[in-house]
Amino acid sequence: MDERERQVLVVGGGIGGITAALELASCGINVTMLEEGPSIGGRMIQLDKTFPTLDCSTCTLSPKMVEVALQPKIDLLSWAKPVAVAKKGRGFSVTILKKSRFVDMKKCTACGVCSEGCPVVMKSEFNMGTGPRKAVYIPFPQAIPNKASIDKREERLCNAACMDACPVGTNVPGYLKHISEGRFADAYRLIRATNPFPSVCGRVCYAPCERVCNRGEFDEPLAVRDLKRFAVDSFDIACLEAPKVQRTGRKVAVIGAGPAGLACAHDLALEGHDVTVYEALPEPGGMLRFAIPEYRLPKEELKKEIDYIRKLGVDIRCGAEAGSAAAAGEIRGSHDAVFVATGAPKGLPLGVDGEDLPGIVDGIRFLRGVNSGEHASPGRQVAVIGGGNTAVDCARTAKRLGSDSVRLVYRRTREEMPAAAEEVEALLHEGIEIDFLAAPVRFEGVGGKVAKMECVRMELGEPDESGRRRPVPKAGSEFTVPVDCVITALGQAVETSFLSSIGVALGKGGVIAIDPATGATNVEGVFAGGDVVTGPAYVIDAIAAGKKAARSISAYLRGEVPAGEARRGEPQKLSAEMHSALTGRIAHERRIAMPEEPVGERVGDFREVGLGYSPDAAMAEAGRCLAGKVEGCIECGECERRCEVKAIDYRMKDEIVEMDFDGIVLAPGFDLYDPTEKRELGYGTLPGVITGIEFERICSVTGPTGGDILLNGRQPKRFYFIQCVGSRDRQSGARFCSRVCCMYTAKHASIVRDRIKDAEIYVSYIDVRAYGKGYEEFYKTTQENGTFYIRGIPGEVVKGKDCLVVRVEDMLSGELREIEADLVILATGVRPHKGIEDLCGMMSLERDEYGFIKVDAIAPSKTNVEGIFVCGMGSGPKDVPDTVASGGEAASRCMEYVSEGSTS
Amino acid sequence: MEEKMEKNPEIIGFACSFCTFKASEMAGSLRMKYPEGVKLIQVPCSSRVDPAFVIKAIFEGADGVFVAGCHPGDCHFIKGNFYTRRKIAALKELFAAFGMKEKLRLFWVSAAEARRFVEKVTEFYNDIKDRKNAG
Amino acid sequence: MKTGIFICHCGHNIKHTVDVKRLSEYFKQYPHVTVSEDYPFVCSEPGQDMITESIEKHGLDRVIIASCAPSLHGELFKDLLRKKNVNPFLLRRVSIREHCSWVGDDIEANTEKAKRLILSGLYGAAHYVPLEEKQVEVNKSALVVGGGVSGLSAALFLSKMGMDVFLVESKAELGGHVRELKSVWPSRLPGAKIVEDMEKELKGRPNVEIFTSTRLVNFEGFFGNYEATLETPSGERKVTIGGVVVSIGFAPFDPGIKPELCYGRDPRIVTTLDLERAGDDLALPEKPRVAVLHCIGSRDEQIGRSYCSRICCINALRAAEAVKERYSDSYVESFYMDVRAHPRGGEEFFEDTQEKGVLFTRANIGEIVPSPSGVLLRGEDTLFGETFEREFDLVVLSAGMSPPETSKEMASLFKISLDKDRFFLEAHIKLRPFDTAVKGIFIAGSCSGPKDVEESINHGRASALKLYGFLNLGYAFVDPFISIVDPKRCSGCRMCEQACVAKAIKFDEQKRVVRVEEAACMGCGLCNATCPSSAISLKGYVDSVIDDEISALLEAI
Amino acid sequence: MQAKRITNGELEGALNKLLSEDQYLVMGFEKGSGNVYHRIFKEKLDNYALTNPVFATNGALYLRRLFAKGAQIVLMLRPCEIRSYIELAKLTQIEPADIIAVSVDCFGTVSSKKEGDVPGAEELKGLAKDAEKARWACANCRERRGVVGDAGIRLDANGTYWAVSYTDKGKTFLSLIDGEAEEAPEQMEVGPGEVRAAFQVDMKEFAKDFSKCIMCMNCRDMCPVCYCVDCVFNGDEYLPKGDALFNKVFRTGSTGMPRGKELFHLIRMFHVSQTCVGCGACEEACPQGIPLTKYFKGVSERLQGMFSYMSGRSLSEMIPYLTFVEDELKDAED
Repeated sequence: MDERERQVLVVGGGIGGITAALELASCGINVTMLEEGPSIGGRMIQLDKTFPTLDCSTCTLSPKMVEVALQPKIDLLSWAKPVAVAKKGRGFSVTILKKSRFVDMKKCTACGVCSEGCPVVMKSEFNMGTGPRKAVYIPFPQAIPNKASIDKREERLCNAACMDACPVGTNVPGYLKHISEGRFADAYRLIRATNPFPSVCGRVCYAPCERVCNRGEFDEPLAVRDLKRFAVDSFDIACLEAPKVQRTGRKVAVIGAGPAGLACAHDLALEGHDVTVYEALPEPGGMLRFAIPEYRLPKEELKKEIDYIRKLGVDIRCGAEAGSAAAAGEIRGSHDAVFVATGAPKGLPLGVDGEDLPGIVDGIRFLRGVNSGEHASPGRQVAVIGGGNTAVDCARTAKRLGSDSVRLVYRRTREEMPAAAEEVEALLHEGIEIDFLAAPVRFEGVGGKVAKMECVRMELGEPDESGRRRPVPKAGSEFTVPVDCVITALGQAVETSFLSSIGVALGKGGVIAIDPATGATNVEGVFAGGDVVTGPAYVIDAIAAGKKAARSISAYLRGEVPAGEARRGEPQKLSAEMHSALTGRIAHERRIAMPEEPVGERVGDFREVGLGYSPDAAMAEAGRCLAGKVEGCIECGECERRCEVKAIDYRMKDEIVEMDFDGIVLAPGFDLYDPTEKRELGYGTLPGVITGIEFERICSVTGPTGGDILLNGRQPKRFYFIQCVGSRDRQSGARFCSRVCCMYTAKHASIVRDRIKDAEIYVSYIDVRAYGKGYEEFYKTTQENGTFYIRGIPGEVVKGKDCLVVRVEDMLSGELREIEADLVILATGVRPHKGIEDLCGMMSLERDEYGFIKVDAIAPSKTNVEGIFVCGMGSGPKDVPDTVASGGEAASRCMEYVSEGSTS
Repeated sequence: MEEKMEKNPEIIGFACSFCTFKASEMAGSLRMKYPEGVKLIQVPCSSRVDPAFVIKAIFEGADGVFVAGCHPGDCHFIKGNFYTRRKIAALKELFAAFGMKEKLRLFWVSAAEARRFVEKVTEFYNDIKDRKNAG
Repeated sequence: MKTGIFICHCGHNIKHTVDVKRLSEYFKQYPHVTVSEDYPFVCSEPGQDMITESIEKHGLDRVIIASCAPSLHGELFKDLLRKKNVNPFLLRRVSIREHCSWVGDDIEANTEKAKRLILSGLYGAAHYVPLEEKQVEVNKSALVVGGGVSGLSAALFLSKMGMDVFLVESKAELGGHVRELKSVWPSRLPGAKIVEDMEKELKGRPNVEIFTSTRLVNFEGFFGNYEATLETPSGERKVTIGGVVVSIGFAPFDPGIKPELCYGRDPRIVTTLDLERAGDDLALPEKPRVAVLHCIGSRDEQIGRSYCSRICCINALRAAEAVKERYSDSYVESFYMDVRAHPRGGEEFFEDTQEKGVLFTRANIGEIVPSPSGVLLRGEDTLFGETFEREFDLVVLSAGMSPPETSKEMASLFKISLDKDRFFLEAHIKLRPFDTAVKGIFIAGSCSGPKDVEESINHGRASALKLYGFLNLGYAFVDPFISIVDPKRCSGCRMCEQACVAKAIKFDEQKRVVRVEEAACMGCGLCNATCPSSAISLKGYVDSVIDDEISALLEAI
Repeated sequence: MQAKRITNGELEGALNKLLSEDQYLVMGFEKGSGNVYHRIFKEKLDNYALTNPVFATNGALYLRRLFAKGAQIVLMLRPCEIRSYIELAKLTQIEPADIIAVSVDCFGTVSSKKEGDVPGAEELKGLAKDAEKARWACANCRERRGVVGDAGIRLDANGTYWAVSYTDKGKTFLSLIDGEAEEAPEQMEVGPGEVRAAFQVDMKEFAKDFSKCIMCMNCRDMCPVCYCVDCVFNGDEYLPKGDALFNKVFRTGSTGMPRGKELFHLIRMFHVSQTCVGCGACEEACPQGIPLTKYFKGVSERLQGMFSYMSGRSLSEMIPYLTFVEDELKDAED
């Protein structure tokens, strides 16, 4: 024999293929093993126990699988199958499709974090659909290769622009997927993973996601915010346990307990730092607490979120004087790092005459008063100046405090109003008028109190630096409005002068100058974010700034240079092709609106306006999400975000390789008969009627119940096994005997007896074919252990009272019996593996009448093609010992073939 | 020994790798039950059992010791268990001289005889237990 | 010393009745225990990683794995240590599944027992020393015992792989029982053709030596270097081989053992084989009444044969078919318990046979009474619960398989085990069906339990492939568990030398101490137990290991 | 069996004749001042004593590790000493090729520890039967006849000494003595030992008897058949391990002390069970007066009886633990 290395292809990683590959490798042959799925092990690894010794299948097979992985002569390719085979000399040239795993096998540590986070729940093939798995998954703990893979069946239908639009990168498609499938708590946890204020954002977020939602291009964008609120409402945050984290012992001070400060504190606490938050006001929450009115954000909701932050160990000190130069210096001195998030608490003046008259109040001050419990009506005729959210809040609050008339005065048009559209809508709904293109120019008082407001009409001129058209007063258009209260809400300013004591550089308008990528100020260890940096902005921006600073501070405390996170991509619109592809596919569905309190009722008090979705409505609305409509991975990126070793790669592509082999061993395995067509047995229609392999998974410790035999959470007591389902049966097209069902049924019966001592067990049979070594004895023992064997196959299985009723003619006694059972297990027969047709097609292999690969009469691994051998169930039913023997035989024939090839 | 024993008997068994230990493994995989007081020490062949081990086990608190191997003639090491038989028989005689014959047993269990293994050890255990309870 | 203890849950199997958490915590308090962990499946890849990482991180020099029986996963865990450059013999396996969680139900009691078992592993392993795995040369030649189909296929394969093959057959002719079969299932080829083809091919090969009418009378040596003594018609012959395939087949069940069958006393009562042999010589009436009896000598507790012979249902069907084909007007009735038509195409054959008019009656035959007019069968129809009495012109017995007559003799020659039915016992019924407890000796075909022709061929080849896999490199590793002498302690009393079965101990007259021939030592430890001062000890099982294991099991340490 | 009558002085003459040749040595007894001692004579006998009524040590002890070639040694010792020599020869601790072992009829001995005069010749004859005076070992001796070894010196009922040969070497010895070989008389002064009931104690008695043991191991050191160059009890395996003991106390509660003493004696008892000749040298060496012979002799006789073995009876008998019969000891199996 020459020294040329010989190469054999083994197709299929079940026990037959494993045996053949190991034998060949031990004889010095290089083996390439292809496994269509994520792991080798085949059907045998799905079994709980193997007859007749009842040893655990995992225990016996797992070492062999590991041996395959360790054997240097075996190259194992998972997710791979041959797609074309051509004869090449004595050997073969094989084209192999290596399906992409989307996980870098070299990096993956099989830690399982990705699966924990994945929002896509699918049926586990390993558990025969009796249990779930995620779209990114390891099929079972002993899988070889033990690496995750992503079940990505098609490209996502939209660009998930929502995630790119969200300042904190909320996994919108992910939580919508959870909601649409009823996993509300999972949805909440997913939201919470990137956002410490889900209940706030579920109510008052300006929802940039909805603005870019690609569904909006067809009908209406998803109600992302309201769905978030739904998820929050369906979860009791009090149940949330603080995760145990390693304490670092580093101290961080946060100045300001607004959303930015608290978000930063939250994230820092999760990193194990000791965080103290200094807040000047008597309660934490900043603008969330004192500016946003109760009817939009109930204080109780906010409190729950802040309580959780406290639960994480954050020390929030309210009423603390942090905003002075002295305090700033002291805080800086006693902490390892400081985050400044003092917000923009100062209202801006109007700059017109009479502004100081009593009865004219600053909006922020007004709201703070109301939120602090001052519920006196501000006046009968109230004018609110401004067009932002604060102005709208002031107006709606004034209305609720009993003012006869409330009007909003805004110098631009509705188009330009910075307030959220739905807020303006609600405002108008509640009977508040808006004077557009108007601005006060002077206030007059009567009796020392404001009584009149003189306004001027405006028109829009050239755009200003903000891009909006600058309002220009129209000469001679002055008019007077009688008022007894004016609330000004023109914007807010920051108060940062106290920071000069520690040398923090300020920018235009007194805002703190920072490195926009990291939030670092010019002073080492001092970071800033939120309104105090940007000027007045949205809650979610403040939260994002707080989170960014927390990352930077953590890096800083670890002694690293804080690196800015790469900005997420800009929200992408659908391409023209995507759009047209979806047009036919997506049915027009309107957005399901969240119910609200009727206007008449709600304006009387501060009850919350939005009522929240019902679960059905939420599921229906979430179901509209385009991303969630694909099967398998929705590319939400959660795994990518979680994976510490960066093993996830969505951009991986399938590979096609061509390799030469001297011989081929096929071990394609088998499928099981689907008994759905046997209507009389009730499979698929009657709960409690399952197949043997499903039962196998239910019994298995690696199965969905961890090995407890449970049916809807209860332990069944009466078991009825029916043999020869789809075997020895012309009707189902299989005259053959499947050779394994008699014994696996006996095995199931003995497993049941072992686990449920008082179980009643019946087995229906035609002949008990216990032909192998030790089988007859096993069958005998099973009978002796109290399994009743009834000769005769039941005519039907019907639903009885709280149970199933099996109607069977006992051929031994001749009587027709009706036997009650909790679980009916069908011992389904063997069928050729579904891929066998393609395989035979590409290799020109003949098949027998049932579709198994046709083999030589005395050399049972020889096919009609020289050099291609088959083992295991590929050529017909076999039990494990026979499959192992046939694996050895096929290997020996192949060995002989390739040896002859090298001598000639 | 004379020490007070409130606990269940402690039985130490020396089992040869090729027969008795295999049978005990099989007994385990067949989920046969036997008292937890029975604990095995695996030796390659019963002939490895130095009578000193048995004496030591008794003095360290074992209530009973058994030596078990392949059936005579079936020894994986050809003749090992014939020697075992001589030595352990002599040791039993020694035990008998000291009035504690019941503390030592010798039996043969082949790799296939899981049931026999369980029967033998259970019987031994129960016997020791009865004697203890009888005082 | 730095010991790592790894306790496996084995999923449900151990965790269910042993408090593994408590154990892993408990062992943390031991001074030289550096790591003590429990894990769902220690044998899985992450479980293995945990071990290798611990070795790396803590520099472990003892690894104790408390899991399934040591016979499982042996090499796997050793390899882990090897990979981390830790001597694999510093590994200790503790069986807390087969010997603890599976044999007791009480969690407290089991946990205590598991604790003691692990403790004994811990204290025993403390005395372990690194052992060396030595390489020995092996002969790339094989002995095949038995010239039936499995032996023939094994010999052919090995010879084609370039190995020297010695094929020994006790009969004068190769081919075994298959030669006599007229049509072999499922190929329907004459058995003689199958074996003659193989025989012809084999005889044409230069590296094969065939010994017929030859007995194996002695067998000694060790893996890779065995010596077999053959008693050939031309005298005794010794051959040196690396390994053996034992394929001595089966003995047909002799129905004479059951006198009530009247076999041998009445020519109208025959076996299926008799029927084949008789061919056209059967003197049967025009429309013969033929009974075929299944399960003769199988599934029969009364004669201590509880096993199913696997092949006889098909044989019975073939007999029925043969009669039906020859006498189309015959009345053929088959009496069975279960029709086990499991082989390839068997079920279809069963159906076809029924369609051809063969009657199948599920029955217990009570009595066979030959009378001049016919053979009377009395029995009970177990389907209808009725007794019947029918007369037949011919009764065909489908006899099962008995273990080969020489199985006991061969087992003791090769030192391999027999199962309870006196067939050879395989190392693992499912995953190692060809291996025996003795390295280099493989079993194939019906000698390890009834098999049909196709399966026997499968077995022969697969078994031969295994052997080839062991020998093809020309070298192999020897077990390091052999005896070693401490010459300082040795008194030179030569007791060990006298007792040693393998004759592996030699006396040095000069130094007056003994030494061990390593290649010959079998590692039984008899010498160790014989030496009063333990000057000779068995590596891996030295006194201190076992002494401390005893103490630890009794918690007297 | 060939025998020769020995007349007074003839034996000494014969031995002296031997000693006149350079390579010959005789090991026997010497009458010393007030006592009788072992002595190896070269050239000629001096103060030679055929028997020694006082037992201090077993003479075979001195012969251990005697492998010399060339020197021919005649052992003129007690039957128990000759039996020990035979066991040691089996264990290759003595090279027997150049040794002629002659066992001399023994009438029993008194303990060297016992105060008082050495018994005189007449007193001596009944000594073994006098349980008061004789050592326990002698009173219960299995074989006091000079019937072991290559030759024996026997005393017949008439008071005549006979030299009897049992082997070829014995014949050589016999040839030294003048006179014609004849059949030895049937009746001898010393008869076969009595058959006694099998030794039986219980653990209580054992514990009590051995409670005095101080583990000096003198018994082992003076035992003729305890031949190991390095005893297992010299290693640390049976030494106290305080740390382990305390570890155990903390884990499992109060504990008794390890039972090293009993272990030592029982294991040694098994080690010598087939080779012990019951000479009682151990008991002689024991400073605590423990009745060791009762145990060692008792146990070994029981255990030897199982295999119809008797230590030192014949050089050709194999030590039972080193051989087997396939079909035996059916009762041993439970």
